[in-house]
Parts: sequence; C-alpha cells; structure tokens
Amino acid sequence: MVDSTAGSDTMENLIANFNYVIVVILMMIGLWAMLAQKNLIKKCIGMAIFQTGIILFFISIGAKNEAKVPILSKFVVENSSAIIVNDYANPLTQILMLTAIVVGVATLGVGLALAQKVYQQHSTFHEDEILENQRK
Amino acid sequence: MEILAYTLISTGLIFFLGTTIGLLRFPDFYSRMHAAGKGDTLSTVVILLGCICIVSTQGDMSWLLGLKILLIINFIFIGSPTATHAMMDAGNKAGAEPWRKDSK
Amino acid sequence: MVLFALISLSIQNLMGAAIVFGAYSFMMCLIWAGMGAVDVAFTEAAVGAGVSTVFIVSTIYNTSATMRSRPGGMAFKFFIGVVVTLAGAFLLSALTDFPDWGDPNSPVNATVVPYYIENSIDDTHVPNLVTSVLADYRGFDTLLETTVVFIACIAIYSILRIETAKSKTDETEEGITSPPSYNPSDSLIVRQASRFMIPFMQLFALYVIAHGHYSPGGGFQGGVILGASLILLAISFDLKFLLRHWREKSLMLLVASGVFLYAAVGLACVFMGGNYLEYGILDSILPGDQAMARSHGILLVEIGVGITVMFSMVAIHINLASNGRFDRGL
Amino acid sequence: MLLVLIRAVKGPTVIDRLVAINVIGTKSIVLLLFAGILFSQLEMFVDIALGYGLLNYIVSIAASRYYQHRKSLEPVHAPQGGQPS
Repeated sequence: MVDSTAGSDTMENLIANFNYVIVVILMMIGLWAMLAQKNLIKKCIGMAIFQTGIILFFISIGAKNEAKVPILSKFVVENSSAIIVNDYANPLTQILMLTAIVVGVATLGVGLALAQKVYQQHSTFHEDEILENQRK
Repeated sequence: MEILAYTLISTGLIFFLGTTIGLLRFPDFYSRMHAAGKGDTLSTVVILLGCICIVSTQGDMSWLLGLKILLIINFIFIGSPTATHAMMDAGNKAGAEPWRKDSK
Repeated sequence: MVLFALISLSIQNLMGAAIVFGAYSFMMCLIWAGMGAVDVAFTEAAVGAGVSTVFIVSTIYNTSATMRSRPGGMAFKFFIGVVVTLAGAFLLSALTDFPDWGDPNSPVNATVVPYYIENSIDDTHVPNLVTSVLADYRGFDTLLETTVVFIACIAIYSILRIETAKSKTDETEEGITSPPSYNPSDSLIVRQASRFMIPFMQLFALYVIAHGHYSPGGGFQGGVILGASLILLAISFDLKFLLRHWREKSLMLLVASGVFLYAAVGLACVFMGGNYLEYGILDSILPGDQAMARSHGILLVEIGVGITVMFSMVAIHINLASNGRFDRGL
Repeated sequence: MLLVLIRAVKGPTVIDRLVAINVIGTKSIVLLLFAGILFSQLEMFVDIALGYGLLNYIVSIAASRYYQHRKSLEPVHAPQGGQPS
C-alpha cells in the first residue's frame, strides 16, 4: 500500500479523516462486487453499495462541526438577520444526494429489469453460463 | 416525570436485551420468532412511552410531538405483529423445521 | 461505520443478500441523521424500507434464488481484488487534498452555500433550506432528476413489456416458474392490517409533501411513501387488485403528468415574463407577494415531483413483480 | 445494542435474517428518536421515525410473500453458501 512509503503524517491524516477512508472502502467493496461477482443481482447490489459510498462522500463533505439540521427555527425566521451560516449543515450537497438516492432506486430498477430479461433468455444469472449460451 | 421516563426507557432496554439474547441463543426459527416478535414490540412501545415522558416536559410544541410518537406507537403496534405473523407463515410454508429435544 | 461495510460483505445467498441490503440501508439512514442530513435520511428511510428491497425481492421472485458456485474462479477474483485495492490506494493517496471533516471553511461550504442559507428565508419564505435549494435555486437539477426517474420508468417498460408480449406463448410452454394460484385465505391478518395502514400512509405522505417547507420532507420523500403504500396494496392483496384501479396506461400518463406539471410551472414563468423556473414572477396569479409566490411555486413543483416519483415507483414495481406481463406477481 | 443485532443479521438462515432486520427496523426508530432528543431537535426527527413506523414492515411482508408463493424449501435450508464471497 501507499501508506508504508509515506510517513506517520499520512497515518494521522487517515485517522483524522476516517470518513474518506470509509468512503474508499465502500467504493472498493462496490467495485469489487460489480467486477468479481458473477451473479447479476449481486452486481446490482454492488452498484447500490458504490452509490452509497459516493453519497457518504458528499454528505460528509457537507457536514460541519457544531452544525445543526439545515432547517431554520421559528426564532430565526422572525428576524432573518440572526442567521449564522455555520450553524447549519450544507444544504446543497444534501439536495444533490437526496435526488441521487431516488434516481439510484430508479436505475436499480432498470438494472434489475435487464437482469430479469437476461434470465428469461438464458434462465441463469451466472455470467459464465450466459457467455457459454451465447457462444453456442 | 423524569424518573418515570427513565424507568420506562430502562425497562424497555431490559426487554430489548432479552430480545437480542433470545434472537441469538434460541435454537430454531420459531422460537427466535417468538423472542423477536414479542420482545421487540413491547420494548419499542415502552421506550417510546418513555420518550413521550421526556418530550412532554420540554418545549411549547410538545403535545404535537407526543401525538406523533403516539402515532408511531400505534403503527408499530399494528405493523410489527402483522410482520411477525407474515414471517411465521412464510417460515411454515417454506418448511423450516421446528427444533426438537432429540434433534442434536 | 466500518461494520456496515462488513455487513454488506457478508452477502451469500441471493435472498439473504437482498435482506442484508435492507438492513444496510437502515444503517445508512441512521448515519445520515447523525450527520445532520435529515432530508437525506428521510429519503433513505422511505426508499430503503419501502421500495428498493421490494424491487430486489420481486426480481428474485420471478427468477430463482439459487446460486451455483463454480470452481476455478478464485484467480480471477484475486486479480479483481488486486485491481480494486490499487484503485482504493489511489483514492487514499488523494486523501490529503480533501478538507478536514466538519471544516466550515472548506470550499464546498464556503462558496455559494452561505448565500443560500442567509437569503433563503427572505427570498422564498421557506424555512427548510433543503426544500428551497432543491426546488428554487437548483430547480433545473431537480427537473432533470425527475426526468431521469421518468426515463428509467420508460426504460423498464420498454425492456420488460414489449418483448414479453411477443414471446408470450414460448414462455408458457417452457413453464418458467408460473406461480401457484393465489389462495385468498392465507393472509387475512396481513390484508386487514394493510387495509388499516394504507390510508394513514397516504395521509402521512401528503402531509410530508405539503409540510416539506417547514420540516424534513418534500416531493421525493412523499412520492416514495405514496408509491410504497400502493406497493403494499399490491403485495398484501393481489397485483390484479391494484391494476383494477390503476390501468397501466393511466399510470404512465400520471408519471408523465408529474414531469409535465414541473415543466409547465417553469413555462408559465416564461410566459409571465421571467426566466424559466423563476417563480417570483408568478405573484400576479398566485396569492401573496413575490417571496410567497416562490413558496407556492416550490409547492407546485414538489407536487409534480411527488406524482412522478410515486407512479414511477409503482410502475417499476408492477413491471418487475409480474415480469412485464401484468397478470400476477409477488 | 445494534452490534448484537448485526451478529443476528449474519444468522443461520434467510428467515432469521428477516426477523433480525425487522428488529433492526424498529430499533432504528428508537435510535432516531434518541438522536432527536440528544440534538434537542426532535421535531425534525419524529417525521422520519413516523415514516419508518409506517414502512418498515413492507419488506418483511414482501419477503414472506415470496416464500408463500414459491413454497421453496431450498433457499431456507440449503443456502449453498459454499462459494467464497
């Protein structure tokens, strides 16, 4: 791994920014599931896991220390000069990811529909068998 | 009110501990179901009642929050046994074997 | 948090994989809530609990859950593992360039977002920043995302529906898992409970859409919950029961009408003399001043989003569950 | 508490996992409410919990539906989990 060449500085960085590490791990798992799994449905699940990794990346980048939910309270609404920006988490990344989740479900549906179609043709989910069927 | 809340919550947690132990330690599907179905519902309801007690002491909109938590309790009370029933039925149909004394 | 990755690794049997994936999404919802992203948590809750696992389950239902393990794939898997590890190492090596966790002055948090936070209440009278950014400042994004959902729905129709209509006779001859006939007596409890729950769900979803200005919620969440209520109807009763009330053509029309409502609101703004999706210009036909008009415009747009998401979820479920045949399913 | 449940998720058969995620679903309602109380912003979290309370039994009903219709013994008893994953 890269870490062995770099000093202990990198290790501290890794521990301080564990959220990115988690993101990378999730993305690795998703990528591995998409590439190495032979089963089509597992590939779909791997895609979803990869997606959650990316969503986690965005949300954790938008998070702030000491920040609250990005919904203004009643007191702040009445006098709008009292808004402190750093009191609220980043709403922009949140809306991007909010839509991404719903779109992700829709694309998951598309992937599963394709998998069903493949199953109808070949009556298997296994990639190798599908390839063998096609070569015949 | 505080004492009542914490009593309720800790009671719920004890029930939940029972649920988890049952879920882990019981030998077959049906008995695990038994632990999960009852203990889970009861512990959740009790903990949520405790939450109502905490909430009702603070804030001006607390009655609305309390009402919402009551609604959650209501839905759990209906949904959880239904799900338990459905899963039990499914297990029966799928042919999960009940555990017997001489099975191991 | 590492544990969730481990959970998702432990998938073996397909059905088990689907179920563990459901649990995984529960966990993710808790994480979002912990990071202060309440709306995202809500979406994840609705999607993970209601929809995505049901999709996977209904796909498995139409196919088979058995996995044949094949010998001799280990070297390949190991090779992929090496590749993935290398990719991960590359990503990790870029780690030092990223801002620290929770840094309020990072580029993401310090450029355009303070404007949204400070001016949202004056511009739109919407306390929920997520809603105002979603539907007003970033209206184009949301419009296109809604369109993507719509397109996905169309894609599923075109994948599953057309060719099954052609090769219907072949399938029945082959006898691919024709499900046993439905026995109505086996789920009285489930039916009654669903009959009780579904109106509450729909009422709650409407509340979520309408109250999204003041609390977490909005078109996407409410739409998913509405869709989930109809999916529950389809699961606990029969698929035909649902289809008696919602013909497929009307479903598609409704999916399209949601997108159309969104786009029409934008076009109305153009006709009133403003830019596309500039709701402030609508104040002469909507009640209230400019900011209130923006608030109402957001509401209209959210309703459009809700309609699209709801019916596309239902349509996707119907297609997946009945394998495109629309007769009988999960 | 959830750590114990995660072990239950890895449980022996599929339906056991189903039971476990039902329990996890109800527990995450409780955890959401606790998080709301801790952040003293309960009014934001109670809606999510309500949504959960409404929705979290759909999955188990769907999965049990699967077994009712399929009546297949094989995924329950022979998970065929031999393949490396």
